[in-house]
Amino acid sequence: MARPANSPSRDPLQPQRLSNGGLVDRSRTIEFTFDGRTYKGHPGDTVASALLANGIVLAGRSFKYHRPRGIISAGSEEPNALLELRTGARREPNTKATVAELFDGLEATSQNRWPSLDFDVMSVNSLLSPIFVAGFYYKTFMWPAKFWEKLYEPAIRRAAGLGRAADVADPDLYEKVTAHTDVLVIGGGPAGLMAALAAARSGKRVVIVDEQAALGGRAIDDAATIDGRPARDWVRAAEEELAARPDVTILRRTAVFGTYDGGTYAAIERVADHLPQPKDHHPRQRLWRIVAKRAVLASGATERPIVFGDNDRPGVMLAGAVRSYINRYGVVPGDNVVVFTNNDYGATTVTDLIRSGANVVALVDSRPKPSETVSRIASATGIKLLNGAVVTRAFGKKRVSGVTVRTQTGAEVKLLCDLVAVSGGWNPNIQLTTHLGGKPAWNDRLQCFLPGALPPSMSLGGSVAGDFSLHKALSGGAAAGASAVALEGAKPITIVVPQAADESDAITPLWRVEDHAGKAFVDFQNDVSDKDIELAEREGFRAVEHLKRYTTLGMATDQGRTANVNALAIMAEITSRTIPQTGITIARPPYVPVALGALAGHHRGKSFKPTRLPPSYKWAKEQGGVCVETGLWLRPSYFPRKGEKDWLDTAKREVNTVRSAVGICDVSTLGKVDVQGTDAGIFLDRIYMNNLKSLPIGKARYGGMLREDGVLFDDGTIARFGDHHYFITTTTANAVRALQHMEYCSQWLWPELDVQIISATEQWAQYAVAGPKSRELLQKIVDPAFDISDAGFPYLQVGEITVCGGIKARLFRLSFSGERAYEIGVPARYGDALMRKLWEAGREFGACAYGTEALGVMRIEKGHISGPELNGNTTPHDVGLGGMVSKTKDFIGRVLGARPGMLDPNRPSLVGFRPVDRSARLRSGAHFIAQGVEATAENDDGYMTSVAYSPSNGHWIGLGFLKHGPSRIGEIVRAYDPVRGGDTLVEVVKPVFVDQEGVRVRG
Amino acid sequence: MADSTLQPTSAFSHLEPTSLPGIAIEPRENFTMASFAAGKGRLEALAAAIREAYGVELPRRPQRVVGNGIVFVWLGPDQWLAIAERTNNRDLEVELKQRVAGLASVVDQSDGRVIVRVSGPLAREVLAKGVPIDLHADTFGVNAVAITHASHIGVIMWQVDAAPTFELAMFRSYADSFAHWLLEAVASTVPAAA
Amino acid sequence: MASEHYSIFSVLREALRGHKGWQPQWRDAAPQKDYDVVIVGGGGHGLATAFYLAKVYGIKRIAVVEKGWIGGGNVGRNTTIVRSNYLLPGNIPFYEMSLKMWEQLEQELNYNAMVSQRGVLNLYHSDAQRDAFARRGNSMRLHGVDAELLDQQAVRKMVPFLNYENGRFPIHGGLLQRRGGTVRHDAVAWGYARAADQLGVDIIQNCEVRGFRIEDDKVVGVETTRGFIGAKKVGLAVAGSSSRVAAMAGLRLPIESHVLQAFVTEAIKPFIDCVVTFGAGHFYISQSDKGGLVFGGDLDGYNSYAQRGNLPVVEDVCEGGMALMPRIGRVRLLRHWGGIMDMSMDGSPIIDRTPVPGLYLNAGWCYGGFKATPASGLCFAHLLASDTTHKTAAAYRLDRFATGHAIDEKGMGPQPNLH
Amino acid sequence: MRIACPYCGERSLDEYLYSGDATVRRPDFASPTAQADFVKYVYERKNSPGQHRELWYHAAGCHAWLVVTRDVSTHIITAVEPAKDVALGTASSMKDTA
Repeated sequence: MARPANSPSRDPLQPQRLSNGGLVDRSRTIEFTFDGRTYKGHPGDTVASALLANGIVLAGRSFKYHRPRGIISAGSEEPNALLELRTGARREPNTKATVAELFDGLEATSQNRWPSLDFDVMSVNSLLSPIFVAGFYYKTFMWPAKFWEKLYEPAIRRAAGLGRAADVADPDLYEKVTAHTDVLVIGGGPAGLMAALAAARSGKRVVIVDEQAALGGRAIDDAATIDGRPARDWVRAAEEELAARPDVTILRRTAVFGTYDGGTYAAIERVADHLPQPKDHHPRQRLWRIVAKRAVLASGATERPIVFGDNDRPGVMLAGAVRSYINRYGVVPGDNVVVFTNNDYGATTVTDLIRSGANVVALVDSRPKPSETVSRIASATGIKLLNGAVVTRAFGKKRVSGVTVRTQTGAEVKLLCDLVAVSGGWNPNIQLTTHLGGKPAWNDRLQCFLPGALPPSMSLGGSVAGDFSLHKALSGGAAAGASAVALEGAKPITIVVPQAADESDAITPLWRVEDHAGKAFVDFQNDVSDKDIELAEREGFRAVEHLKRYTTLGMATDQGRTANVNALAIMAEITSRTIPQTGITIARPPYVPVALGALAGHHRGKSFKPTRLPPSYKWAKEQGGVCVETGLWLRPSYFPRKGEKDWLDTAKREVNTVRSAVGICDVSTLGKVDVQGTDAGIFLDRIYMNNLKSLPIGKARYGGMLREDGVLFDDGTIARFGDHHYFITTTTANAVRALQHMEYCSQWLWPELDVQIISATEQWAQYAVAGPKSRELLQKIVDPAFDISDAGFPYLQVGEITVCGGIKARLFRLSFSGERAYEIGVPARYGDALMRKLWEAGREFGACAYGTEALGVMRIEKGHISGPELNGNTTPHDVGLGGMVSKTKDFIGRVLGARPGMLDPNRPSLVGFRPVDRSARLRSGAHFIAQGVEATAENDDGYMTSVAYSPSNGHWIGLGFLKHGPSRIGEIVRAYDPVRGGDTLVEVVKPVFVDQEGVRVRG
Repeated sequence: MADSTLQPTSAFSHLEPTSLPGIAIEPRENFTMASFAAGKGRLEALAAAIREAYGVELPRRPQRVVGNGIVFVWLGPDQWLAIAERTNNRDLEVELKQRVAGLASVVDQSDGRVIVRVSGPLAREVLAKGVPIDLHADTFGVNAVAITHASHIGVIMWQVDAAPTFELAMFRSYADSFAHWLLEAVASTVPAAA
Repeated sequence: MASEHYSIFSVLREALRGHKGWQPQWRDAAPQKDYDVVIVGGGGHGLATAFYLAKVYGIKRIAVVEKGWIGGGNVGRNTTIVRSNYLLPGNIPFYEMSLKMWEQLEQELNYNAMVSQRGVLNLYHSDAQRDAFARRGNSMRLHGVDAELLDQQAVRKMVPFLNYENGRFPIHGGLLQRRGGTVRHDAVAWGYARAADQLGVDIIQNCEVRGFRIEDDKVVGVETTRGFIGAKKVGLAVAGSSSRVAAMAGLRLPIESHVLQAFVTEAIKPFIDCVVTFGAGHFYISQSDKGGLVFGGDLDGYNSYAQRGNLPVVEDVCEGGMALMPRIGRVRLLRHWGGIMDMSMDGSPIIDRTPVPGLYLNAGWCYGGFKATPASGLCFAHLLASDTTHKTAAAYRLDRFATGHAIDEKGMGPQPNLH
Repeated sequence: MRIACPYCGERSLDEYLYSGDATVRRPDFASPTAQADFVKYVYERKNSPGQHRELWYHAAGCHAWLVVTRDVSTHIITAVEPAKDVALGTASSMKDTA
């Protein structure tokens, strides 16, 4: 069809682009490709507006039936025009063409079609659509059972999904920002701008957020005037005023996607999506956590389609979107247009179309009588008006070529057209009001859901509140802004609401056209038709949640924004109930889909969690130490030397060196807590299972800490430095939890005690110096004033000393290795230097540095428990410390630790193991099975917790929990390890493998 | 320790004092710092002792005060951090133990935490990328203190002046991770930082 | 009651007549005066219990009363994972029985719930974690359950797109249960409902229990919004609301209600063919047959009856996801929601009699309830029918806390939010 | 969710750890019914919808243990008191009811 005469001029290179109008920058032309072909557009375009400018409507294929689909909307509610944007690592599936901004060189590809958008083999699915109805797969593919994984499911999965995720890591950066504000205004349309102005003028902090690149909302989507001038001039002035205020933040390209408790809102800013790639070091997107005392929701409304036959044909478009393309982008999406509406607002599209030179074939208004607005439009434009008429079916395949209209008399007429502008009314964008459980309320006059109970501190402005006219939006926004600041204690200010039209919001509901031919889609993306809803109803899925789940309605990337209310209305119609009786749909966050990268921000790759470095880290790396993750810490695990073939080789050498000479190990990661106060002793007695009252000043003692349920939770040493001054260590793994537990006890359980608990973990760089020559080595470090001879500083002695010429230090005669050993602590800034000093001083003694591997070997050789034994299920009795448990005092875990199940003699308890074949390797995680019985669950006697190759013994050794363990010393059992193919005979031994008498530790 | 053979080393392996348009960053380690917590029932006596020795009132809410070269930072209920330049081997643990003996538990923290100073008109914008609290001048302000976290790392922070200058103290072992985040946040904020 | 048999033939037959002949999948029953057994809770467990009561134990007069619509609770809000890769002897046989029942479920119910045994892979990131997984895997094998310990190379082969090079916590390997997988969660509720309905079970929707009628210290029925319904025995299967409902009978349970969030992304072409759990962060993921990535993480951490979570956990979970799978950075989160978890004090469930005669409890499922559905239904039915504990659920006693026999898989102690 | 620490001010959920019911008190270990008492104390919970008094720990803040009065059905918080004051009976809410 030809374009009508007297049309406004067009751009010869973009056939549907008007020469004037809209916000696009015609001074620059940029090129982009769609499915490999090059097109032109302008800055300010979305991909959708640029495609439309080039006469392209067909943008994708539907999910299930692969039906050709066109651009239907001009916003984030778009169900059809989903593209893959960019290529390679930046490939981005399912991007809405209606949201994506055009940039020079943009590459867009259609999805879910093969080999091409134009010719898609999978469109045969459409022929099978009588079978592929809602829920058909629940009834089939059941036999034979194993075919599901092998045959049916792979076939289904091949057809699944729309776009393809990139194959490699996302190269872009993301960041998160927290913002605090008095008033958050969600939406930068006329209501939002008024609210922001009202709040800002009263001096409050304001953040105003809009999803689009330009503020203005429907004021610039429609050809509106404010105060007698084009609305865009007023928008610009409002924007300038806001931008000039220091306490106003304007966030464009930003969508608030979630309402969370406590006035927290999450928003996503598309920082660089409109650029070929982000600027160096700058993020692609930014997650905003906005903490707002008050929020004004001015999120507008989304137009809904009317359900009629083949209403998914490309070229059937929402009427409001048609106006957006004309007024915001200067694009006429079609030349011969049928406008189909059930409301006055939709009818106004006629005016915009005529003004931009399109031929309006007819205005089809389902209402029997012309409203005042419609009559005015019809007489002003002279178009054909069909009242009481409905479009029953669209025809055409890849583009609509006409419609069948059933007139008021029931006659069917065919109208030729290339665009159908449809308006079924508007659904306020109430999603953010429902995230905290608020239930929407049906409004009969406006035929839509309005927000019900609002989240605390939220108010509404504009069409989200049902104020659809521009006048009402402006005044509603102003009132919402003013009330928000008033509630925040600001002086009420009077704000003059600018003049604008108070258009009619009259509507008569029409959800779907009865007796239509063809398929009538409700949810376009998921191919849910009105027939599917009927089927669901027939099968008993009448509840909204059932309907959604059974048909997948509303589950697609458009979140059902154009579908849900229509579906509900159709279900109501079928079941002869009202819409509110039928149910409501509650939206879950996010309001718009959000890239996972943005929700992760900085915290990915190596930055997933912070890394803690111990004081000797730098030195250890210089020495070639291999470091290993221990919680957040990176700890040296072994220090390989030339000629050593693996970690085991190295660990053996390190152990041998410690046992024969001396070794140095960084143990700074242990939790260290300073406990002071006149009741410190009483306090410690209550949190440890053993008696500490008798601990003399200058001494240390081992202590075990239980949970209240009697399970052994942590262990460490308690050193006493003064009458009211203790210094305790916890395991590395439990440092944080143990401190928390102690604070719980001191603040909540026994606040009457005078005790102060202060973490000192990081104050001290602490090194274990272990081995027969440890004292000699230390002698070279410790200032001569201090006697550290075995007599002067015996086992379990502690003292405050100085080292290296006056550096304050703490010395502890403790041993995890079983050798004569010390732990020496200096202020952490000297940690690196002390390590170097110890190393230098140790040379003459043949000292080595050792890491967590050798540390582990030696503690296993000594039978000391550690993480694998402290697994959260073991009691003091299980680990052989039952004798330490005090019977005389109250302490955490005392009472419940005495429950029968906790003292059951059948509980596996700690013993040692060595392989019968001394060359055999042991592995922890193996289970113990007595000889001569089957390896079954009934015969499972326990499990190996820790193993090591013991250089001192020349074979592997292990610790583990064995039923009746201590009474089975000498027995041979199987260490059964089927997941690693192991089945090793082991002898049960005492859990001490070196120096059973414990003489070496005393020197 | 002038005559010691041990030299202190920095916990930061890649953070140098940096000055860019709108923002300056400076790691600080050469200070003496001690925490002290009031003994039960000794709060007023402790406050009096501090008043007498340093001429300041111990803050009872998240604030800092400066007296006699010492910055007193609120650290939680009945707890404070005292920080001073480490000149002439000043050792606040030793000094405070004398001043508040019997009134408070004093613990040396000079090495437990390092401090990063962030200063300049862009400081708030940069910090907001990791620090979740409201740093607006009307809310936080000079001498305000907060114990919170930045990019998953616990920090104690306070505002020194209206430049604005902030100082953030974190456990020593986190120094490099913190610096890594901070430099990334600076780079994404300051146009010239690339 | 609907009796048609589902098959490709019935679908084809209906296709020819515009699908006009399908019957409701279950009747919307009205309450009768009394029943032999009333199950409170029309979720997966309640419906399964009713089905097995009728099918296996031959109980005739059974009602399931549901305050809203069936399947609207946690059976409709989970990450659809089924597995039996447990550590402790109290748990393994139960979850294994459940997995075996999943393997037969669709044929038994004549309903395709898309049980997909695509494998569940738990990653390990340290030697200690490997050994803990070995202990678990061996425990499973001793119980006759499949388990394989994979090294890094084998994991790479299976899921090549993880962050092997630049991870904060390197991936050393994984514990794989090939028989684990996913099930189309809603279909489970519908399938059980339809099958139970065919056996004569009354499924009574929009019927809220407001109290128990107790005579001579024994439960004789339930007071509901649709009147009194008499019952010889009443079984509670209302996970999420167990404490609230049990309180009507004067009981206080070792349970707290917590919120767990779940997440789904836009549909993308499938590339994740198994369930993967991150061992160094709170993150687990699979990809649905529609193409959405379905994932979850840790509990929000606080007691809650609101079906929603908060932003910090959303971020935490996505951080875990990006740390593990950096290629999903541009994939978009489509929806996240929260379910109420019946968090027991040791992280394991309760299937037992209560101190009130005639009242039986099925509760404390934490976030393991979905995978337990078939076995839970069977064991609860067994208990209701015979008054004896099913041997597979013998450890799930209510008095285990008093006797010191907690079943604490995670070793976190009596802190429900840490399980 | 945001909790107003009485010391630090309002902070986001991620600074806090929830730690259970604040209405139960640790029983006397020497009582003849101690074991049953401790079982109740450690394991049994009222766990009703509506208002709870619960313990929270300001882990990433001042390390104070707090008693938070919160509606678990709406997440709305109506009071936050230092646990120490509640335990000692010196919290403002305790005074009000005394």
